[in-house]
Amino acid sequence: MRSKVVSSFAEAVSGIEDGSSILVAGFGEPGTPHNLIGALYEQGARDLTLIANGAGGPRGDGVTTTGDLVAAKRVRRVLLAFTASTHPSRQTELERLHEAGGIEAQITPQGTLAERIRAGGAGIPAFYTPAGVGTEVAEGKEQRTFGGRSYLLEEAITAGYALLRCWKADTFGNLVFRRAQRNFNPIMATAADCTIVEAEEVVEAGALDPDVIHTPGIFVERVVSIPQAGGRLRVLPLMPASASARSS
Amino acid sequence: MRSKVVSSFAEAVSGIEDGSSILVAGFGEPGTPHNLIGALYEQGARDLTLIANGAGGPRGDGVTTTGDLVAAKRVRRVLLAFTASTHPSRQTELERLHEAGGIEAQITPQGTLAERIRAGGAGIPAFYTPAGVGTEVAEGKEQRTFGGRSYLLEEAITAGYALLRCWKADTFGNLVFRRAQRNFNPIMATAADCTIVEAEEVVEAGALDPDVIHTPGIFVERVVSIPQAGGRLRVLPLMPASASARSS
Amino acid sequence: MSGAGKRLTRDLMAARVAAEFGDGWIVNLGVGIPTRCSDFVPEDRTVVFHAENGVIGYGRNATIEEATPYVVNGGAQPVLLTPLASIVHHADAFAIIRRGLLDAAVLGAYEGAVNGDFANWRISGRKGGGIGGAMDLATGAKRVFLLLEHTTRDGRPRLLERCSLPLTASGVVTLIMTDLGLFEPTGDSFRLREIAPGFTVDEVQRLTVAPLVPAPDLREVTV
Amino acid sequence: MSGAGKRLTRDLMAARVAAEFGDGWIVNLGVGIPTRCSDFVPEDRTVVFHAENGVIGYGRNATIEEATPYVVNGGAQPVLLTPLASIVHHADAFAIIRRGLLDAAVLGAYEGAVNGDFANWRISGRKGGGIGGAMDLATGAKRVFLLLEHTTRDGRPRLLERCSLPLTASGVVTLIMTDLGLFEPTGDSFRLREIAPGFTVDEVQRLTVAPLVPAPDLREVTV
Repeated sequence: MRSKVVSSFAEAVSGIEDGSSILVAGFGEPGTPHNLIGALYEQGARDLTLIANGAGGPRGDGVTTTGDLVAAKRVRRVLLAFTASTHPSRQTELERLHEAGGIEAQITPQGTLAERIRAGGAGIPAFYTPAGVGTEVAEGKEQRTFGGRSYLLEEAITAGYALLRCWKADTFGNLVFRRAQRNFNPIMATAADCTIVEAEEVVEAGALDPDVIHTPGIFVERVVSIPQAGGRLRVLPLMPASASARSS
Repeated sequence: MRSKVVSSFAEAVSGIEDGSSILVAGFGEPGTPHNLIGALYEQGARDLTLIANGAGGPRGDGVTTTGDLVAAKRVRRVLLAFTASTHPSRQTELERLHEAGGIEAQITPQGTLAERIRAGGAGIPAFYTPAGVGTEVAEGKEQRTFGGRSYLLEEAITAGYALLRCWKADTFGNLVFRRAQRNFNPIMATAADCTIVEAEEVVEAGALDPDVIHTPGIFVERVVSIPQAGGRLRVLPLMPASASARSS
Repeated sequence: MSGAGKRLTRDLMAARVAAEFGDGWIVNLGVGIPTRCSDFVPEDRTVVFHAENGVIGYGRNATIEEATPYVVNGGAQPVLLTPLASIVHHADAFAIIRRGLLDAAVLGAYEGAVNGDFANWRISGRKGGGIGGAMDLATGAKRVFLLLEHTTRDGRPRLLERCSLPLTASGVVTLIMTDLGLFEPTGDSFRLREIAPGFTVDEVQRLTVAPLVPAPDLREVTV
Repeated sequence: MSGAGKRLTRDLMAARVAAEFGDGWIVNLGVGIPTRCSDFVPEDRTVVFHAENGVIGYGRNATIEEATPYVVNGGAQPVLLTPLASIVHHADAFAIIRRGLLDAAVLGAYEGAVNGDFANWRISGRKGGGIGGAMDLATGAKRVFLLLEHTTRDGRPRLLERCSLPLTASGVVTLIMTDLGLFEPTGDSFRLREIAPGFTVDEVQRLTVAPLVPAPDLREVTV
């Protein structure tokens, strides 16, 4: 069987064509494949569709985000739970492009987004969910009653590629995530034709306990070791202005 | 917070009323809550609805199965992927009762059963699946086309109780399954109002790594330690008549 | 704008909401002020905090020294885990929400109305927005608490007869905490349960575009 | 019934089907004879066996000494894990099936027909049955192989023009292995690719209720 391990981020994202749809994992910093996003930025593919929780603005610290891809006008369409910053006073490049008509931006409730991706990875073409009933999100969607309650019909999402980040991967592509790293990663792995993973550590097949593997290797096409490929290992999350953080 | 750990199997199944619907986990022997099934048999509740993969016949080795509950006419209705033995020459008590009209037996594809339980535990009232299109299973069900392919509408399953077996539980009800024990256990945990677990070992909350927990404790109401309650710990699966087994 | 009153701090607002949590509750905290609530759980209670990213059983916010790249809350900020913690993926995190397991969701908002409607995902004149998990939480949680400043930066009231912005959900809000007090939407008015020290009911009413009905046992906000 | 021929053993049937698996294939083995296939994977290939209970990457059947209460295949019989193994729950195991990741499903059957229909869940005159995972597998797998004895115990053929029993799925079968040979349903006939040693095409045709077309390169079954 061919090895799934590739030696560079460039090799990991090779072949991603113009016009591709790409699932990008991560929620805040944990589980975000910054090194693969950076390699995709270098690789040059255009006219992309990005499906993710949000598209962060450029960070300005050398870490490339999907916001950088948007700002470079490489993205034709986004499907996100956040198309605007959570701080309304700060406007992102995505918002400016969206308002100017330079990008198609679709917004969806986060749980619906997650379940649509899970459905795509589970061969379920469509399902009903209560989120969004009675709101703008319901416009144009089939509404149906089960047990006296209203639900919206939502369709599955699949994509050509998924970019993931994990804690440990084995050479067969079995993946383990650490803590909040997990988020969208396991479901996105199932919904893409080609799932590409940056791993903080790559071990031999058989080294991971089968009971602790979160994503079976059968869902994974390419694995790259962050340290061996010379990538950025730690990206710290943003600190809050909260009581305990201040008190330290 | 009240402890979830109870000291006997009888206490674990106390309060299960006549007429209850019960999800029973297990696929073959692994993950089957034999001790809880035995306690339910002793407890006396009647007119039950059982939802499970199958209802094994009485084993005759002192281990109580759902087949014993059926044979004792304590079950009004079953929803299973197997209502008959996989060996057509052997007829189970369930089959005899079913043919005599003494029990209502509904059969469903196993993947549809699993997904309906998962949907019940996920607040999804209904979904579409391809399994069973063009067969007797499709009769009376809504059929719909997505992307040129036909699917059936299937509705969620929830139940009053779930009986589970796990490898390790903590006092908060976080559960870890070992290997093939997992099967229906994690999804049934999510779909019941009251989830009851027999555990091969009970440890303090905090002793299990959060990353290896398969079922969060928020889904679990009662935990009983098999060794502390004097239950049967090991039930070996059936051996096949296959090459390697014979060769030993 | 007001007399002797001093608006409540964000920490005080968060602490007052946290005092509502019952022992054993499962609670989701939204982006912004709500995520502070996990720092203020009364010591006699165990609260299981749930985040959209699948982190279940987290506790207080981490200090800079304690922060890791691995454990964050629904606001993507570093927190600590408790001994009850477990992790699920994003779809399962929302399965928990839709299943109805959350005793409460505490959400930030731009507007809340007497009929229990609220709006927290798109501001006026913008094209995009940030729905995040709010619509799922609003329809799934047993109780929806809003935690917001009583007025906008330029002084416009956020507690209204009817929401003017696109709704997040209808008729679901059970409690609203602002920097002026604690309010319950009752259908045609807000019941004022607690008021910020130094403020009068009239002062708060002037900053609220809906009838305010002081509770018989109205008292000052305390934690 | 026949001349010089001796029907193939179950192990030989399983081994011949296993020889069809390509390197890196993901394969599900049904209850009965199919579960024997994991004992006969050619040494130059890695096959990832998937079971309905969520065990992925299992290998050969366990001996009595090796058997544990924890690792079983889709027939609920003890097997060993390979270094590729991982475990998922039942719903995710079927998600993998519906997603189309299986290169092949090998299923037992009561009947198979020239149009690719097959029946394997209810026998004649019975009320209940055993669907198990067969309907999901039949619609999800890229290839559906049947593995069955050519005739019933009382000698009635199982390879037919049309199925008489309730269907498991329509038009999905790509290959049928029996104790008399290897067959491909072609729509209006079975192409006989390989035949059990000692049997003639006429002998097999007499035990088959549909036209049999010998392949130009028809040969004896070998493993």
